[in-house]
Amino acid sequence: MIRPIVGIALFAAFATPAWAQDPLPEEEFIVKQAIDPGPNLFVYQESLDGPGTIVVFGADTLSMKGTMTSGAFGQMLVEPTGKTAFAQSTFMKRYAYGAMEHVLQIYDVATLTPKSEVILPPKAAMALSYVNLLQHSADGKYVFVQNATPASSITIVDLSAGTVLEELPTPGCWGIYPAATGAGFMTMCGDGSLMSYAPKDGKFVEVATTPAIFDPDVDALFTTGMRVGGDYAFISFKGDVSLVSDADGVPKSSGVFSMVDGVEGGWAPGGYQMVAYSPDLKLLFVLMHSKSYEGSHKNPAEELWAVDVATKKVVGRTPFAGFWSFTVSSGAKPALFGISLEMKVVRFDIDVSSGLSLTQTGEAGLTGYPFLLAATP
Amino acid sequence: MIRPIVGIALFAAFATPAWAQDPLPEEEFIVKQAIDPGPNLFVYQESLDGPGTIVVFGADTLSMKGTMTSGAFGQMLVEPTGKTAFAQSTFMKRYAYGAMEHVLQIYDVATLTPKSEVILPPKAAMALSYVNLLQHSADGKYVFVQNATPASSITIVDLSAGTVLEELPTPGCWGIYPAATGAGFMTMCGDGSLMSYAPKDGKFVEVATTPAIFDPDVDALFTTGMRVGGDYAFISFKGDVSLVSDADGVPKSSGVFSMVDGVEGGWAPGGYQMVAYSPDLKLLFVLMHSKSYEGSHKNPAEELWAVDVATKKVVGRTPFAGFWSFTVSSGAKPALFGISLEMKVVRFDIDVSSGLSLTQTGEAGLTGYPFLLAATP
Amino acid sequence: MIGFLDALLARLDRMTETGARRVAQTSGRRSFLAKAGTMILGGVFLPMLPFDKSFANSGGGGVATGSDPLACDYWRYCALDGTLCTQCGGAINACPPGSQGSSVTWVGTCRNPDDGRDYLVSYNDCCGKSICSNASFCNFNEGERPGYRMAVFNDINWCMANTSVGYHCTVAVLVGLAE
Amino acid sequence: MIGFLDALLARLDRMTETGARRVAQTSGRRSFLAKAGTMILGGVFLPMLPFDKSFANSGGGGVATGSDPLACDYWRYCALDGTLCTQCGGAINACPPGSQGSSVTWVGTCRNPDDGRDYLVSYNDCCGKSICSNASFCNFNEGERPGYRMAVFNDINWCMANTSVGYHCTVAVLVGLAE
Repeated sequence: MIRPIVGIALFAAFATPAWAQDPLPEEEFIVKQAIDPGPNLFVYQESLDGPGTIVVFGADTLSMKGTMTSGAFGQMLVEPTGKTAFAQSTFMKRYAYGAMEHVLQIYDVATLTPKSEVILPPKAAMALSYVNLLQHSADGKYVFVQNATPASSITIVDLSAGTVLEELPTPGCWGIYPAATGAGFMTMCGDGSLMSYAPKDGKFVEVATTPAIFDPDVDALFTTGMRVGGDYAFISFKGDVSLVSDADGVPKSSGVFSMVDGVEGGWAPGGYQMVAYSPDLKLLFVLMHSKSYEGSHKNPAEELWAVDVATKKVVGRTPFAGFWSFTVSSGAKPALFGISLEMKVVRFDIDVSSGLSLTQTGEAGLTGYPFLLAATP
Repeated sequence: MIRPIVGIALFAAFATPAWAQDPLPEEEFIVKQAIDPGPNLFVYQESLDGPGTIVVFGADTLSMKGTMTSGAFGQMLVEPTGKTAFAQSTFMKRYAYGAMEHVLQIYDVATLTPKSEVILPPKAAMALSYVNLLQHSADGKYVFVQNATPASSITIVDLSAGTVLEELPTPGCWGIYPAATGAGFMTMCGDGSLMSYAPKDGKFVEVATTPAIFDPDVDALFTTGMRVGGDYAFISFKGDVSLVSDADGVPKSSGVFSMVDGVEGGWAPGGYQMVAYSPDLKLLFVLMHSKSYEGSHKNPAEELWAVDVATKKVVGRTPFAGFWSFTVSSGAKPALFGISLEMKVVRFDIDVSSGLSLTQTGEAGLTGYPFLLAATP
Repeated sequence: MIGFLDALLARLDRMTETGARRVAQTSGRRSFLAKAGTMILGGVFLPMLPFDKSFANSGGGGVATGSDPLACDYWRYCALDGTLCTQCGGAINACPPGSQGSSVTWVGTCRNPDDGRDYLVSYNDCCGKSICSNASFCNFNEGERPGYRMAVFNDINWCMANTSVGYHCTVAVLVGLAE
Repeated sequence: MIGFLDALLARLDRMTETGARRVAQTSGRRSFLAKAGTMILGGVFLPMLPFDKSFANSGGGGVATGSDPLACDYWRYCALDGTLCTQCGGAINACPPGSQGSSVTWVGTCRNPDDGRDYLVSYNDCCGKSICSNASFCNFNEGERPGYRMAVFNDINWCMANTSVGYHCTVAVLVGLAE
């Protein structure tokens, strides 16, 4: 907190107030110490050549609470309680050239302040922001960073030590899917398998590998995966929902069903963060577009579909044009937040009493390349 | 130059061409070694938190030739032949925080490559880009950098040594106006005077100071000055043209006249790079807006006025809405380039056969905060 | 406007034992500003920054006489050049959490349309974060002057004297009456 | 599209003495891609980057079948994700002066509407300068797949293996027929 020019402020008392009302009082210049309490929405605004930013909005109104600054080509991770946030990004000495560092910044959300940072091996994937490229273990001990040189590996950061534990080779695989408990994770591989890893004697080792659960040549899976109870739900380019159980660290398929069989119009999933699961509503939501074609898998949505994973049925569809990423908050009355082509984040109330309908209840402007968002209590 | 995948390229010869025409030939992947010859237009696209860029356009068509990358809060300088460019800007270790460097980058324009850089005292003015905040001496030996801490000083870079010669205190003064020959320069001071400096025994020393040639409390001068023969022409907020001779390093007023006396409509100059002089046309051009008021001095133009400095007369006016910066190229048929509100740079042919008229002959899109431009042969 | 500068100088006078203005009058404004330049490291002055597309979109120009601190034309913003902290998680007198308040600032004099009084406004930059591009970029220049009058120059990053010089946004703090 | 991936693998086969595809079939694609990951450091593959406002403004989606290398929908850009070097002082196969060519790339297979043939296209990033935001940002995804198929993944900066990793723009170099 800084008190400016006391001299001037005092002088105001001597001013000549021959007015009907008293003059406005002098003010103090302060720095707000912490954000207002309440649930938050985090949007990562990626930059391709300067600082990317994590923007924090109040989840109820989308009023802005502040930002946390990262570097370029970044990924964001928000810990489930919403108290700590992470960004992994690239810093160059001359912004576009010169000595390069890959850095994991660790922020205190309440004060929007970087608490510490970990210098990473200079191998992190300088990718678009995706949910499963920066993750942490369920026990909170490790942060996992997806690398690409372009050979694939995962940097494992020991959070309590604040250092890099190791770089784990994961050739041909992509994405990090933490186990529900403990320190393990899965990754998705180009031969259609999933492999799991867990720590043993201070190093991460391979635990198990599924047989091929999908064929990337026939119908690829998106790498954004959602935990649905004891399973991960993955969505395929052509509209399947593929469930993978990772109980005990041993991944295995627990079923596949189609969202689009028997549906007219050539509907298919598409976008970036294009799937979300609400444990409260027990529904999986997916961004869908019609007249799909080879290469349309990142097209923005035309509709949002609600899927009951238990009954394997699409139980609701609603217009949702122009959105490429979205998420759903937790709680008794979850809200839905989407990022649209119009460079806005929009808040919706969700009504699933009869099918699916959305009511817009807020919006805020975005900047940069916003692909990733997270809602916290 | 990089030759990609020769294996694949050779394989193409085995393809099955049962076609009417031959397939397109394989290509080589190259890096273009140099820009095409011809006159150029340089626009500095300032950034407030990442890399700023010098964009180089062909002056004839405004087709883009390439860019040179600098840092944040930058200034641009292009040496008169157009062969060397400079940028002074700010680099921070974490882009928005952390260790900070002020750097002068020196570029070879033909290859759009940074040739060298000079680390400056961390005092450079992190200002909007203005012509007279980064200048070099007429003899090409020194580059001058305007500092603000906020106390004002000028860093003098010895180009042949590639080092900082000294930091010259210039309290209360602003802007760098090189002498027509030699290594000296003037600066404009808040008491209405101009002070001149020149090197003596290896250090820059004060040479002379004018009496007050303007009263900033009554009618301030813009700090963008244009050389008109042996004079500098400065424009005042209220529409005066103030001429200052700097012959022999001793600045003195060589006359003041008004552009707006007797003109209806409350016209006044305004913008950023809001004045240009064409030695070929012997005309001074100024961005003008009507209904001026206190604080309108950065408003974009409504008209461009042409002033004959010799006769002290406005000899032409033409619509020029939305432009806040512009310049005029040299040569027998000078062209005029303006930066507009619409984030475009626009090229015009100039016709002064009867008053002043402009014909648009090209345009290109801009990004960032573009306030500064320079045309070279 | 002349009144504004006089008022500014009068107020700055009170801040120095020797009377900066008398110094300024006897030895020239440069000396005054040199003195001010030192002085402000602990105090007044302010931050200013360029406009951009959001300014460009506004069409440029105009006068700040409004009553909404979330809007560019709020009366206190009569000489503000930058993004609004009120839209970035801060407040009219408060930097957003996690940013640094600028240690040097510029002052403007703006008329409150509600009471007709002229107030002295300190425009402090908030520093150490990337620019808050989610907010409106606003630009008004009442009383603004070039860098030879540094105390009233707004085309510069007033985070210049902070440990982190990144520019984030700008507040407009009332510091008293200008009369 | 399946044909595309087969064609890609077939071509990559020819690039290795041992036959990468046979390895891939016997020991899994991961091994294949690990091999490819090493291989590409001297050769193929490519660069890809996200879309932004210029993409946003385009409305998203569509197919690249045009004939103008200065336009997003030029046929060779069927799997390009980035800014066009053709608009930045480069050419369809040339980085702009002063940039570095990426040492790793990705390939796409695009149909030339003039001769009906499918061509293999190497999308090289140009590196070491800030992004060429003056150019159009284009995004087509024919044959694009997630990062577990790194050879055809375009949501990543393919300047990754260069000495300067700044992303500037992307070229689309014809490297042969895809049939």
